[in-house]
Amino acid sequence: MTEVVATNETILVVGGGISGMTAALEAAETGKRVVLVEKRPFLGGRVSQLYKYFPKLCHPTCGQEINQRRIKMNPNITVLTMAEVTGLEGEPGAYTATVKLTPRYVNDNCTACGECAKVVEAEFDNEFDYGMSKRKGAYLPHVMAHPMQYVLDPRIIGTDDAQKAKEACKYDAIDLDMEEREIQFPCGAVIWATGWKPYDAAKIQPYGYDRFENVITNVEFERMADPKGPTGGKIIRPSDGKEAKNIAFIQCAGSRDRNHLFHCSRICCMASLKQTHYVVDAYEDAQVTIYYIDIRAIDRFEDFYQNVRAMDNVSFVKSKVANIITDKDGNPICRGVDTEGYHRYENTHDLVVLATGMEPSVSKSDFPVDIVINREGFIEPDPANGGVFAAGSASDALDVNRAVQHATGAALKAIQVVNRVAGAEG
Amino acid sequence: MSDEKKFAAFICTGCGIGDRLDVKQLEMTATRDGKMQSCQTHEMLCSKEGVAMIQNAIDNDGANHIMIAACSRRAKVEAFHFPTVAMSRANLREGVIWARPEGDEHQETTQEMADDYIRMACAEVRFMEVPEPSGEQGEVKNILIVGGGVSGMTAALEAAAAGFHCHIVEKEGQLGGWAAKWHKRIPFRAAPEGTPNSLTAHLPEPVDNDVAELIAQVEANDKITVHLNARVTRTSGAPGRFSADITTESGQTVTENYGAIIQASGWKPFDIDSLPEYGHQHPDVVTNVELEELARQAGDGPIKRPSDGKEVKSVAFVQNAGQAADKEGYLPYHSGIGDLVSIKQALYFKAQNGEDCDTTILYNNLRTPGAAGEDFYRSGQQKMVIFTKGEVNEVTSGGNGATVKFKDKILDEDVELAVDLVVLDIGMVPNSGPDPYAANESIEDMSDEDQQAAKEEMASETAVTVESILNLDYRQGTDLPQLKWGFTDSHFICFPYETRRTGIYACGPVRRPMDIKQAQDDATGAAMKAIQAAVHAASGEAVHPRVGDLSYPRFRKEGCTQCKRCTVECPFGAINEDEERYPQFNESRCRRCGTCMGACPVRVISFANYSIDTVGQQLKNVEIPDEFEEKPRILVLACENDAYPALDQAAMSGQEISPWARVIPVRCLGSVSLSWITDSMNSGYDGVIMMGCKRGDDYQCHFVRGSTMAAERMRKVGDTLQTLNLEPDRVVVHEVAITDIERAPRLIKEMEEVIERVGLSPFKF
Amino acid sequence: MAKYEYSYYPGCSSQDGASSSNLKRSIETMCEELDVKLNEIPDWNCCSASIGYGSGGVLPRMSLSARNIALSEQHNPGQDIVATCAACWLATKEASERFKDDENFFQEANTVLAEANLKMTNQTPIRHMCEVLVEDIGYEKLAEGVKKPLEGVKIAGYVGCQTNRPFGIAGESFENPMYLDKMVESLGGEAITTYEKKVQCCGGALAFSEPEKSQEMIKGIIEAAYDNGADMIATPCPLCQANVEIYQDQINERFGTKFEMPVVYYSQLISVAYGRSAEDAALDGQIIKAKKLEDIASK
Amino acid sequence: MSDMNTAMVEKYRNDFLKEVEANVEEGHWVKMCMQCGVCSGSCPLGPHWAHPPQEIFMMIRAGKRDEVLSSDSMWMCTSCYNCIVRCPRELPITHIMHGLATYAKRLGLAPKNQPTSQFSEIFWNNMMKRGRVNELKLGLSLYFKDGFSQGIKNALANQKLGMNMMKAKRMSPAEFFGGHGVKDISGLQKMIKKAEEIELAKLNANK
Repeated sequence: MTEVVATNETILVVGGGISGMTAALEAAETGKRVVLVEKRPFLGGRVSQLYKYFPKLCHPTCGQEINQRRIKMNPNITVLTMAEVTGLEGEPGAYTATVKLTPRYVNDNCTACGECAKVVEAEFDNEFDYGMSKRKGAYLPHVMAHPMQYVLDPRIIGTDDAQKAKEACKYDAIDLDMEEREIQFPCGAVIWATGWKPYDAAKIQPYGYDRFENVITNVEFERMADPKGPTGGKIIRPSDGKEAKNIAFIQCAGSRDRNHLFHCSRICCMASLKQTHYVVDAYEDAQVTIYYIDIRAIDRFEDFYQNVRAMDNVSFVKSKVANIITDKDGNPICRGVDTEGYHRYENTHDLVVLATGMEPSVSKSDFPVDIVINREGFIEPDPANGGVFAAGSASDALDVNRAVQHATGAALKAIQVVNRVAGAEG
Repeated sequence: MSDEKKFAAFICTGCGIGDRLDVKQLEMTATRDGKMQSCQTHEMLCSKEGVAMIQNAIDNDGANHIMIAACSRRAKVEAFHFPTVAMSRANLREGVIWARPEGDEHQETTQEMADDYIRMACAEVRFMEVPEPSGEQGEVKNILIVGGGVSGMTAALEAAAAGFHCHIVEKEGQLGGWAAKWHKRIPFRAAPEGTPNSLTAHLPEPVDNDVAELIAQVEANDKITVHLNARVTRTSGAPGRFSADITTESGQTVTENYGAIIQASGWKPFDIDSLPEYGHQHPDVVTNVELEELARQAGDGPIKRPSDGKEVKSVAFVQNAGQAADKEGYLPYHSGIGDLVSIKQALYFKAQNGEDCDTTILYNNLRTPGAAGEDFYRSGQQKMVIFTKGEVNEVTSGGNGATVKFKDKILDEDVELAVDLVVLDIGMVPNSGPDPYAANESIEDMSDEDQQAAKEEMASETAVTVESILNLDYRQGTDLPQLKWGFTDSHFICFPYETRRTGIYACGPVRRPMDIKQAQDDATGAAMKAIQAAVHAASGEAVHPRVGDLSYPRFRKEGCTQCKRCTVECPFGAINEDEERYPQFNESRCRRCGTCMGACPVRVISFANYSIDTVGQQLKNVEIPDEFEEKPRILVLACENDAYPALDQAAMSGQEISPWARVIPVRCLGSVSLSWITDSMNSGYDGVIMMGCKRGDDYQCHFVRGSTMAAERMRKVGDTLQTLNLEPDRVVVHEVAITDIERAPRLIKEMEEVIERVGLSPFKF
Repeated sequence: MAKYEYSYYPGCSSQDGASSSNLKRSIETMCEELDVKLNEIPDWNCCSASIGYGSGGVLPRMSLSARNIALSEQHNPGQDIVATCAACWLATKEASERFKDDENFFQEANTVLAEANLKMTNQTPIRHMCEVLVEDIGYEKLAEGVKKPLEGVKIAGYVGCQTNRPFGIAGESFENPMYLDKMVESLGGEAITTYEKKVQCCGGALAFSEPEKSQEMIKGIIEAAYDNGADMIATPCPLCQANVEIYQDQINERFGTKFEMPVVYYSQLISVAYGRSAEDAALDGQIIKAKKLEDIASK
Repeated sequence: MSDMNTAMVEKYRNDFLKEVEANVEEGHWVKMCMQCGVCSGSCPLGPHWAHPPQEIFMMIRAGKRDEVLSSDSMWMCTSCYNCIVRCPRELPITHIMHGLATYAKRLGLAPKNQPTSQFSEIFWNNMMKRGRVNELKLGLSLYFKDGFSQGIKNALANQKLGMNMMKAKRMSPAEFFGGHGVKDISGLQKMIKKAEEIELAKLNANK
């Protein structure tokens, strides 16, 4: 297990998504020591599960590759995966962090050769594909994962599978005796980059995500479009594998809604416009309907919206869909009223994609330290937060570009604190 | 380090390499063909023991050039980290055994592949040197900030708080920019934790303008020097040694050195007078910028209409006036914050003119994003601001007040609304200097004569209309290149501070339209990057994306023909020409992509660890079987950031890669020298594939134009092939994304088919 | 002493000779079996349901509920008010919530009550009988007392509107409440959990004033039950029961359908499953006989 | 209150919105509507509304006083509460619709012969007589609301239904003579009178 060498001049970055990686890298590349703590077994966060970015329609893995290379090459950064910050005490310039390390059951000897996965039989829902595919009980989270090391699912520990995996490993990389442990180390400033999670679509009961197979979320759709995803990049309906050509996007699914999230999640409009490209690129005879309250293509993204709007096979309906029902063939039917001039509709689609919003992934009660948040649970910049600075989507619903911008600024805020420590000590 | 090169090879036999390949043969290849002075194997080279073995060879045997044959150069980077020596890596795992099926029938070709990769890596390292910093720059903890608005001031305060000195250059007579003129500002924060959803809940309201406080902080900060009524009249040098002339209106000039530069030159309001349908010519039709002035003049009292001074009792806000439309004379984008501004201003009226002042906002798509935005929308509604989706056709006036003609999209009817005052939500236009590439890019498709004419016309136009902000004395123009519509934003989503002029970062509304909150966040990020650029320049390291790279371009002066291709093609405008018209590389401006190397027709440009030879010798050291063996050879030059990882991942996910392919990662396709192509053709390769990033408007090349340059250069390769009597199909350039895991191997397969069709190369000797 | 005791608000339609008198009869049987004692609020009055608004303003309407609350406080102190009619429950609960939210309004209501020498503190929880079953008794307990499981009876649980919205039962979803299905399963019956019209409006009071429009919706409710293979529809709401059951003749005439779908109350299901007679379960109150239940009752 | 009817209402001014706030149950919420249309799409009788709720809210804000108050739309509300639970802005739409109906009827602007409006009135009067609803009389009043001959026709049309109900003991002819009621009917009636007085006083104060 990685040794953590840290002092009061060290910056702790909590969360290894794109914001956390950025903050860690910007600080480390300016010569600061950084400990980067990530809960999942790999870095990259939600961005690694995206197929393309708006508005360029380029691939997030491209930037991921660069960032991972930067991390691999930078000796200033210590990465702890499967780790969670459970305690933070002290004051700016002199904190003590407590980090819980969950066993991976695989050590740094792992060469990612994959022999363990071949022999393990147990299969589980693949969280990387939001449960739309299965993975083995010994698995590489995804093909770009960093660290490039396998993980043993705790559910196989104590079973024959675990033993088989251990025996298959030629490099003594599997350690079934690993236990959860807690470590403590000092740090001078903390960057809180715990990001977001998709709002639980099952809670949006009128849309029947929990009842209808052909109602999925935008994050699931993103996996579906990815050639490395559960359907090999084919846009099909979960119920019967039929090509999904007539697709509805429902905006503000959970956002701008007192029943769910008060806030506007900012990115969902652009995400649906982007995903519309996936559909029209996949099928010549595609039909896309976007149901919206306001299309929030912010500032320079307006032309991206106008381009989609100009497509013959895409229609926009200013309406929050009232509810979804299904017909005998499992086709979802969106019901509602086009508010521009009051036209009722009952439109049958092959597939409905809910543009579910973003909520902070850490709730107030789970913060190890007092922190100022707003009604939505996002961290507000406040002097009361001391040497703890939010970065990225922990501070608001942000797109990747804005999140990275914000994280870069957060790195400087943390550097200012540790520079004061260095000044005082030096 | 001693001058003598001492070569050592290390071969890993783990991960199946030892099972699948004849390791003895590999060792022999390394020592005999690869001329390595020693060769050691280890069953797990990345283990502590394996790494110790290598370290021992370096420390005790004096090995200073090492070749590691194991997994991909992308794997086990932390383990194989030997910064003091030159190192090459032969990719036997992802590149060979994982890319090829098992079985006797494949054994021969698989072993050949592995042997070739060993030869290639040995050849590469033989021609490599350990890069060392040039020492051309020192540590300069001084930052130049152009623009004294909120963005510039924030950048200065944040950089100062990290220990850097800052000079702010402001063209006006006072700090603060537009924001200082606002009556109040949009709230930054959403409703606090615990706020109930009730009609009377306290939601965010317009906040008192606090720019004056910011100005006071700047003025009180002893690390910040402010130059008012001043402009930057000349900027030269490079990160770590920028020199700028700051000239005041009175003509006095001071010159100072800077480590890095921040351009926070802000924005200007769109000229709505150019669109008479909005009726701005009438006194009671004002822009949202002008309304701020009216509101300030009123103090906390009622806002009066300009025509006759009557207290305003009804206001209509026309959203997106002249914005977000594909119409002649309109801005194709919108400010993104106009709806928040109008809510703020409607609330001025509710507060100052009384609750019975009616305010109607005619929006298109109401854009109040995020948590604070949506709460502010609710806040406006609570105070009875009326919102409707309306398409405004015309604003007219008969003198006092004005009438808005619009279509109410909800009620589906045409309306004429008479009000005391109409406020136009106008767009934000970036305050950029002239785009160094504007002329070239838009006229690329024209004929040569038209191009010349267009260039001249544009030159004369830009000369009168756009003033330079930075006055860079760069070979490629005076200012930062622009992305779209005059904004000097980064092209990359993951890297918002990517800049095409190293060490110079834009922030605030010159990048994209934004409000005070965003501008302050952005300025903080830009300050971070500026500080980092200064730090990197001091240590001689490259900045993003090849962070930490100490190599830099050098050239053999005696061979240089002064053709200027390098100075013209450098995507970062790094290269100037000196008085004798030789290239001046300014390495801290350089991003180490090698485009200059690829551009140079006489092959005089090189990097310590990346040169014509480090690649050229690799391809020459591949064994080319004679034609009777019927084993073609396909050279693949793959961009190390996208295509190479795609091939790696293809192997990892079980895809086969052609046994005829020999893949060489390159920094960028822009660095590919034509000589490599002709050399490979002459050596008997049957095909060459270049895999680079997407080009065009949505280019994905991290060195901006490298991929484009390669494609352009290769267009001319056809002629060369023809003189050699070779089919042009033998050399292709593909755009390959990192996600092309299935496609990348398929492209190689397609080349196999081409070779099958046109036959093997006649140049096999 | 009974295990559970509540202040009972039966409502106008449950009275003898009124349209859901069978609800009250079966509720009483069910409560006997479950050891629930119901103390009727003395001299209770109409809640004005959801249709009184044409003539009654907010305060007059809510005052009606205030009187019932006040009477309950006075005569059945400390007992939760339990209603069996959706409209009664909704109107009373809504009034109670409104009094809580708006102190001024609460004072006004007490001023009004003073006219009849009454006053209320408005501390009494207003509950639906289904909440009592789900929260106080529980499905497990409910299953324990079953003597004659409703084996093989396919039941479409029709929750309707006002038992479900805006308050709902036991935190269940407004769109897909499951408690009726769970009750049916506890009783050994076969719940049609996919019954898609379970929360479809039957027209409510508009069944009287807008019969054509309402009957179209009722038709959908019955049709879906047939499509799902239901033997009968079960509901907690007296107005739903009446609207869905009694107009089937007229619907058949209007639309050429051949509906003959029994519509029963959950309380009838429980009474039968607990071994009581068809009469005790008030099955004689059915216009369309619930044959399968009668058969079980007579076994 | 007839002077209210002649009030001059300008377009997109807050006059009518304020009038609604002051006089209509839960009227304060109208301004919070964000025109998403969920209420309109959720209404089971939606197809029969000339102006669905969200449009009515927009009309109120646009100052379309007469069109709103004389509309029969609000009378289409079945009180199913779908709109309330789905509204992303928590507008108590059912109540606002009831409130608008009440207000329109008070002002005499509600459409004449609107069946639900008439039924509502009949219901209230029926209930106020004895404090509990007399279903038999309620049914009969409804049948005969448009005169004797229409009433006979209606009664005949529903004859079978009535017989069925009687057979099932769910309708009693005895109800015609007296029937159920509260004992303290005078107390109840005094209460309602008081409530009406308080409400009217408030409305007059708003004028």
